[in-house]
Amino acid sequence: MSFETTSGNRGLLQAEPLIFETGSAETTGVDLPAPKGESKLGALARKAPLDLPGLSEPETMRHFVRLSQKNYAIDLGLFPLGSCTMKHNPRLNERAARFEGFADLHPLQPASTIQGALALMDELAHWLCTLTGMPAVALSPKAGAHGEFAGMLAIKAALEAKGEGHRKRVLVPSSAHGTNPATAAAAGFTVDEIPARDDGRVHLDDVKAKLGPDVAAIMITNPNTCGLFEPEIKNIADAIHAAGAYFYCDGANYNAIVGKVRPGDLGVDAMHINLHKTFSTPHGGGGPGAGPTVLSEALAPFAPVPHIVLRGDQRELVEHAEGTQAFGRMCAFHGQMGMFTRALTYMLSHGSDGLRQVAEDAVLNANYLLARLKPHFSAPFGASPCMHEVLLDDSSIKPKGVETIDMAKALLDEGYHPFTTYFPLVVHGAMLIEPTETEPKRELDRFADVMIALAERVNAGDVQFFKMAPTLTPMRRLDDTRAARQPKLRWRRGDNQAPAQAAE
Amino acid sequence: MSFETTSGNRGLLQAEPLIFETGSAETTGVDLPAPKGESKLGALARKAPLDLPGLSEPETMRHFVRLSQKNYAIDLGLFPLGSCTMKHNPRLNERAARFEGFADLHPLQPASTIQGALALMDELAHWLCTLTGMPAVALSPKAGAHGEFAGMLAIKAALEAKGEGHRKRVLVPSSAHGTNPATAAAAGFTVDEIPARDDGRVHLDDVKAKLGPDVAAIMITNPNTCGLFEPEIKNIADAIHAAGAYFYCDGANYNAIVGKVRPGDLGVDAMHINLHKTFSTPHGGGGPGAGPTVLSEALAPFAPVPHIVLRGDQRELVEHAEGTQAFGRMCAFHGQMGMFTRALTYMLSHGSDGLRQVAEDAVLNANYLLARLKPHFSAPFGASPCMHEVLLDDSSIKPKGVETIDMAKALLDEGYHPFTTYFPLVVHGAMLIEPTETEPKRELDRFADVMIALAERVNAGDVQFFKMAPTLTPMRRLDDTRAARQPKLRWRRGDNQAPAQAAE
Amino acid sequence: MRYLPLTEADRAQMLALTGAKSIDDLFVDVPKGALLKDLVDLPKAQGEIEVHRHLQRLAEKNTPAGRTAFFLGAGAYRHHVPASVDHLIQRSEFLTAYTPYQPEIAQGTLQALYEFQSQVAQLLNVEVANASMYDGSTACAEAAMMAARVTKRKKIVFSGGVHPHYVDTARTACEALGLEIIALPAAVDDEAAVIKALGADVAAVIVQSPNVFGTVTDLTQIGEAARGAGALMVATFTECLAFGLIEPGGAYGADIVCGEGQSIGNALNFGGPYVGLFGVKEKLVRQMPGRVAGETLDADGKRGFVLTLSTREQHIRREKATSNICTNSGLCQLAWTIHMTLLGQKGLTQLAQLNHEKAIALADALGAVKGVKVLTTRFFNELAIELPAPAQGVVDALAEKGVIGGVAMSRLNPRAGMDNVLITCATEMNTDDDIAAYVKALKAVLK
Amino acid sequence: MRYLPLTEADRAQMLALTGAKSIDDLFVDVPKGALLKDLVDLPKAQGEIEVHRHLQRLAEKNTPAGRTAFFLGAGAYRHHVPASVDHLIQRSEFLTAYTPYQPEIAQGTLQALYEFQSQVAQLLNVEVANASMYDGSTACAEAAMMAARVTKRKKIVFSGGVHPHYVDTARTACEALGLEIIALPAAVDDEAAVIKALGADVAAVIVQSPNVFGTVTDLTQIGEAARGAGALMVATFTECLAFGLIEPGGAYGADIVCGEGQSIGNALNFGGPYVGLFGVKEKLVRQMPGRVAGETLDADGKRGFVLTLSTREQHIRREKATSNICTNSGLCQLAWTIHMTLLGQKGLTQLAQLNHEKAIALADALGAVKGVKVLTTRFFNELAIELPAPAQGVVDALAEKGVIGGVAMSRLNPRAGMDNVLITCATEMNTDDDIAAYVKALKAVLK
Ligand SMILES: Cc1ncc(COP(=O)(O)O)c(C=O)c1O
Ligand SMILES: Cc1ncc(COP(=O)(O)O)c(C=O)c1O
Repeated sequence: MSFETTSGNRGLLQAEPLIFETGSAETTGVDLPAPKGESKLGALARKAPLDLPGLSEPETMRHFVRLSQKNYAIDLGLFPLGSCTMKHNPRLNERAARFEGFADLHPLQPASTIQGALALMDELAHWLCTLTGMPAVALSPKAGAHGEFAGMLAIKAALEAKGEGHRKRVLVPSSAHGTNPATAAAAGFTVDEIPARDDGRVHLDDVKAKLGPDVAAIMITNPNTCGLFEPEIKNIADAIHAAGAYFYCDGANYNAIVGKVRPGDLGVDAMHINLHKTFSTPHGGGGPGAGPTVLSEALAPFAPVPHIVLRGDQRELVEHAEGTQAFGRMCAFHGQMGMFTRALTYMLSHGSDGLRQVAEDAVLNANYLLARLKPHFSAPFGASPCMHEVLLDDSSIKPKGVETIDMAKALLDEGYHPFTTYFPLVVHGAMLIEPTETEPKRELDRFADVMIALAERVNAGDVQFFKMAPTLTPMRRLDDTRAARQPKLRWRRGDNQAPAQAAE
Repeated sequence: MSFETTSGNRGLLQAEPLIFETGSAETTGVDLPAPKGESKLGALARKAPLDLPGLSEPETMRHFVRLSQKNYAIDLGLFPLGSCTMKHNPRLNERAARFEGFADLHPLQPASTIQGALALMDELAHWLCTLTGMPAVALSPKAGAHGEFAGMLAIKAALEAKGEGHRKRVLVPSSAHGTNPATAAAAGFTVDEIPARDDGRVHLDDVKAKLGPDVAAIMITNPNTCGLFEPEIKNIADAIHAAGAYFYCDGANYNAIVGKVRPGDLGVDAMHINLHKTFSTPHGGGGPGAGPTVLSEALAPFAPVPHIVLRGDQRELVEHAEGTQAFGRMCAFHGQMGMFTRALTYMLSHGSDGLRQVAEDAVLNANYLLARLKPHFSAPFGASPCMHEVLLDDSSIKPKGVETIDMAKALLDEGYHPFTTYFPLVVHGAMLIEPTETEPKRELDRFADVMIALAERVNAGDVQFFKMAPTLTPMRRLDDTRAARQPKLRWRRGDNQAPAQAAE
Repeated sequence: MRYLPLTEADRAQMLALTGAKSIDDLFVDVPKGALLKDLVDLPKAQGEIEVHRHLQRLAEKNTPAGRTAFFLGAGAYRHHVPASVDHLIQRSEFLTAYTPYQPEIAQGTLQALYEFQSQVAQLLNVEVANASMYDGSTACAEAAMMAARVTKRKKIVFSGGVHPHYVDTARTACEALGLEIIALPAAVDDEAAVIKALGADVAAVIVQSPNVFGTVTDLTQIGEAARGAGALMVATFTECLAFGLIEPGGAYGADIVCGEGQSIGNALNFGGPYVGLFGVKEKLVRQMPGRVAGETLDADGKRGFVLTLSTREQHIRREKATSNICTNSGLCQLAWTIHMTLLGQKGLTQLAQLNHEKAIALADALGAVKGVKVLTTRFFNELAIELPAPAQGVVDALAEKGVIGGVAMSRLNPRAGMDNVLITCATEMNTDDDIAAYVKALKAVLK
Repeated sequence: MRYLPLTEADRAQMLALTGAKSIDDLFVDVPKGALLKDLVDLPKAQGEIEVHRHLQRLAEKNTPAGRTAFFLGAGAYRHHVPASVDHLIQRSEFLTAYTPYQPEIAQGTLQALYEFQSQVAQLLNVEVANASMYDGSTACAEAAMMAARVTKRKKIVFSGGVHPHYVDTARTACEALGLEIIALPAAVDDEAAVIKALGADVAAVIVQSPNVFGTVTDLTQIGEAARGAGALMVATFTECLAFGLIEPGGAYGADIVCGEGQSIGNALNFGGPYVGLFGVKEKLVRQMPGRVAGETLDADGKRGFVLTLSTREQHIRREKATSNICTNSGLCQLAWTIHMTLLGQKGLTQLAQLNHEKAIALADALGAVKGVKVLTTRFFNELAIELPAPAQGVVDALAEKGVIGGVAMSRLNPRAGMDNVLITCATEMNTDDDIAAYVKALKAVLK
């Protein structure tokens, strides 16, 4: 029985307008002492209208609680978004990050008052270096892409120090995440793409064919975005080094090998680690991340400031590049301290044994899913084991009229966040499934059952079902084209405030 | 389009089995140091099977997050449950209660280490006494009903101290909450009911008619459970006192008059205050509450232990009744300290001005709803203003075939928790609506619109709509009779574990 | 005021609709003179910053347990509560919900209650458990009253090992009903005395294991004696964690098993709120106090949960109810369930074992201090020791040295004649350093 | 391990299905010798109790700002964050969600983003704002690079009032692209110098108001000069609260207005994570870095929100993207939006005014100390003072006395030639007692 409610709510699901439609400039949810009215600003005082809506505290709580319930989250279920490592976020991490001694600490306090913070950063650095087998780490990058940037700038600085500043070409496999080429470009390099091969791997031959005196570096993701460990990785590294270039490793998928393989043993020169992936800091609907970047002996001297140095038993910060070989500075302060606290909490909890188990369970979970799904879907690289994620393509569904996006939308009705769609670009209609190690077998089985049932529905020819999906979610397929064609990126007083209810 | 999903989920709404159906005795979500295996217990060691399921931390998080989303809450919307004062619960309260200095404090620590806690209790007592105009307060009662018990025991002790222990009869209006007669009985009194009058008030004449030398006390709720202030309250108090009895006031509805009227000025001898109602401590799906009970000069000496006394500038606890006139002890320790912290935080935030505004806004909100609903429903006492809640009866809907419960269930589909149903007992099919002061006008209007639309649907004769409701909630009408007839109050290994999916 | 959404304009508009001229017109029934014209004499509204500061200042006048070497139990225990527990109970949907009267939109609370009842029943080895009581002491008082109802007898015998505050709480409640409390003399172990106190007029014998001195007792004989006398055996407890390791009252055939659940999921909180656990034999369920959730089906035939057997309760039965309890311990019960779910049998057993081992270490260390005698032989994580001086003075002197060594029996029961007895306790929170600090301080104090 | 749900039995069963004999068979592609046989040399797993203790011990080796008289800003500000903000951002549905790629089940995040963009646009008086950058310094660097893209010029002029770390951050990024950074000499006020530095090869002039010395500048003239020279004016800031009281860059016609949002909703956190605000003129929107949410309709014609204009972004455009940014500042942005919703215009204006008044009081108090000269005349909540001695030494000496008095300009920029200059700041968190403590300590230090 379906009907329109008067309230707009539907059972527990609450309709919720914009704060601009409910708040007012006269309402506030904070109480402050009355100001005296003094001012030294004169003509500098604000004249532009603020027109910012306020809500009382109860209204604010409700607004955001209601909004939150329209979100999916790891805490609700499997979030198998490949390449994103959506794992459990322990609440102990959140607690530790909020200790007064960390949260209420200013980055420019005198050194004598921040010894615990600097010690924590050093301890985190020690864990990261030991795990990766690398001698140094730049902690300050603020996300994975920022870490890539730090790594590529270190490579640039190293080349310039060697008088090889003319090396401008960076090799990037076509399976790379978009941040890799974008970063190379931002660092002033040109991007030379290594085309994909049928087996989803980067081949030494292809790399060698691209090498030359203008090559600065290669950026390889390992395990790669097809969920595969690059078997030739070491030989590639050797070839790159022999050609006078550096090896940047995208460590977004480090979760698959933490405690099992040290990138340092593979010849990596620089690798960022997404603390929000491998080390469980929250993704928060899009950040904040943290991208500490480990560096080889060759690159270590060029690490950006700040550096932490030990003088006697006190730690101090070196904050200026002058007098060092540092290539510069990544951001105003010392990086994502709040994420360092969380990541270290996570590492200490797991320990060397637990972290190794993380990798093993992540890989086992993925291979289990692969084994269950392989008979029902096309798994282009499924002949051999995968690492932490399962890559399917659309070749078993597309001929029946069902696209990757349709599968994804059907999963929404089943209560799942879908896999990553259409990435990597090297297979057609990619469905990239990363379960992570924090899923119990029971949840994997249920997910596999759902996927298989959907595959059967595809085979049964029920295309309409997929095209209609989702029907059980708070909203149904949103119109991306409309959003991009006539961008409406903000509320504005006077715009038609009652939102259009009819399709255009 | 409706269909059964494979997962059992429906979009964001996650199906969730019992922990006994998913957990196992071998799984745990805590890590502890390995024990050595020492024991001094011998034959006392547990032999009974524990068979308690454990879940890993990620599974535990998910289980309870999923469950939580099946609940309605103040933070989601209006919760107009009459007599329950479901108001906004500030998160500042929660923060304060968790300060290490409060949360990590043992009730039996030496006095020198708990001076702040005792000072807080004294400060709370000062606020409660000043607000109510009463000289003393017993803080230890653990909820409203427990406060009633404390009050009635104080009355009993006072009577016995006067040699009037024979007074056993307690007058209770029929509109009283069930805890009133239950408490009187638990305190060893007999209950004599004052029948209801058409105007929803207790009449002096009716009280006088019941008075006699065996009357110990009267228990009156003021404002009463019909949402009305008892106009004759003072005269009744005088009559009660003249008859040698005491006046217990049920303060559950104190929110309506806080800062506006002092119960002490009305002749009250004892009154509990539900901190979880008036003073915003969370209801938590059924507690914990806290029921500090203010006492008049006459009853103050009999307050239960512990008492706090000031010796020099140090506070100390008197924990034994011996050597005092205390009637005894309500519970093992000092009451609901965690709730004291929250309530004091709330009081300090509002201050004397804000608390008065609380009462005014609570009453205004209720009267506004009354004004909007009166034309569409039967409001038996709606001729004059109400206090903090609006009482409707079913006389406008029942003749059309719609019951109070049907209205309630229809509200569920509209995204509201319903009013209190069938209480108080003095009107037929009561719908008791308490909006509280933390609702904005906008939410009241939307609720009124919904109620009016439902009234129109009743008038349109759409009975079937109401009998089918709810249809948009996680579950639909549950079978209370079945639950009570064949009580299944726990999971048991071996019971049919796949729950019956078909109606019986 | 940040919590009050009405604007002045709203108020004016709304008042107009009600027809009242001023807000005080709505308070028309208040007797003349009783409507306050002025504000009460209390501070005015303050912002978060000021209130936060005020509360923080009070908090800092206390010495938190964790800032000391801490060995105090006696009814409240310092255990570790995982961060996820406190996070979950603060979710709006749990924190700001009411008692689940509308099961269609309260399955979260209801299923958690059902799981709690099931866990409690497993732990205590009872047939049925309710949805929680205020705390252990009031649960025990309710058990006494229930026993009198069930047996229609009026005498309640308390073992001398029951926590004195529990006895006091029950005495206060029972005597109001005209019941007689026989509190046996305080004793580390009084099995024989308990059995002797039984008789044809006894409604219940209330025993505690581990008792306030930490003594664990095999309740087989008391249980048999009680059954023989037609009395109920009520087994109470203050440390529910013990049942990870020791046999619970239910396994000895206790009719009612009840006590304090704080150890699981709940911080010390200076004594409250806590959570009372209450289990009974199935045949007694209709005499049981408190709410209870039960399984049923919904209109579509799906399994769901509702509050049930409410014909026992005050809102239906009024003066004939089994108890006057209404609001109980929702959030604390939820915390208990979540923590117990994290623990499971494996974690619970391990945690209990750790506690036991810490207590053994404590007993050994204190027992080796000159002049100290360990009185409790069969203990779980708590024990009584005899000092060569009044315990209260020793406790105070230890506190000066940053050690909270326990509680003097004389504080719990001044008439026990046990002035030199100290009750002390160890948990998983105690380190070897803590124990060493205790021993060192004790030696210094006793010197 | 408490975070790993697989049991040994699960593992065996699952491995069997994969056909692998051992877990290492699944790591078959790892080069021989690179698969570690032993555990890395790090401590083994620990329980919550131990980890909690370890982190707490580290935390307690710091001196939290709130335990001092605290007057430090310079890019990070100590403001009060209401308890409800931190509660809300910890809700599972916000905390543990990913970037909202599936709008049907991410409307919570998306609507909050849209509200954020709208609030930022109002506050900065810009036409469009994005969904956040990492922080103010990286936002400013992105603005410099964007200006170069838009103007196809290569020179970026930085006012001497821009935070030195912002200049350094932008320099690092820009020089990699072959852009030239002209950093004007540090100056409390350098309007004239900025105008003079403009020329036909200048892509952008980057000014900060309030600047690092606290100086608030009327940007009209610089804006006109920039327009005249065909350069963009980028107005950056470190204290977004200022715009509750002062005119924002957008009102002066700045093409890009960007800076740090930490002051609203976010704790100090030792420097991160923070939230970069980034607003531009509408015509520049397709050159803007970062994500952006936009309004649209769903299949049923209901209003909803999606991420849009993604053809600017790296996942679509790869090396031609407007920026390499991917993950940005979700939770910090959410905290900002929630806090700003609580404030509204009324609260924001009041909070800004309070800050200004505290700074006036601070300036007056410090200015009255012998030997101290207040350098900043037009300030919001931060100002520079000149001391009769090197500021770094004074800061360190003050810290010994429990006063964090600010930051020495020489720490931010050792080459500024301003060794005696101290940058100091007051907020609503400072009490009169704090200011008195500062004055007292400063007098003692300078004596
Ligand atoms: C393979 C890969 N590389 C790089 C990144 C960029 O990391 P971040 O989003 O933290 O900037 C991602 C993240 O999505 C990724 O999946
Ligand atoms: C009028 C009235 N009296 C007493 C009580 C009992 O209070 P408590 O539930 O805190 O025991 C209630 C609570 O529901 C009530 O509404």
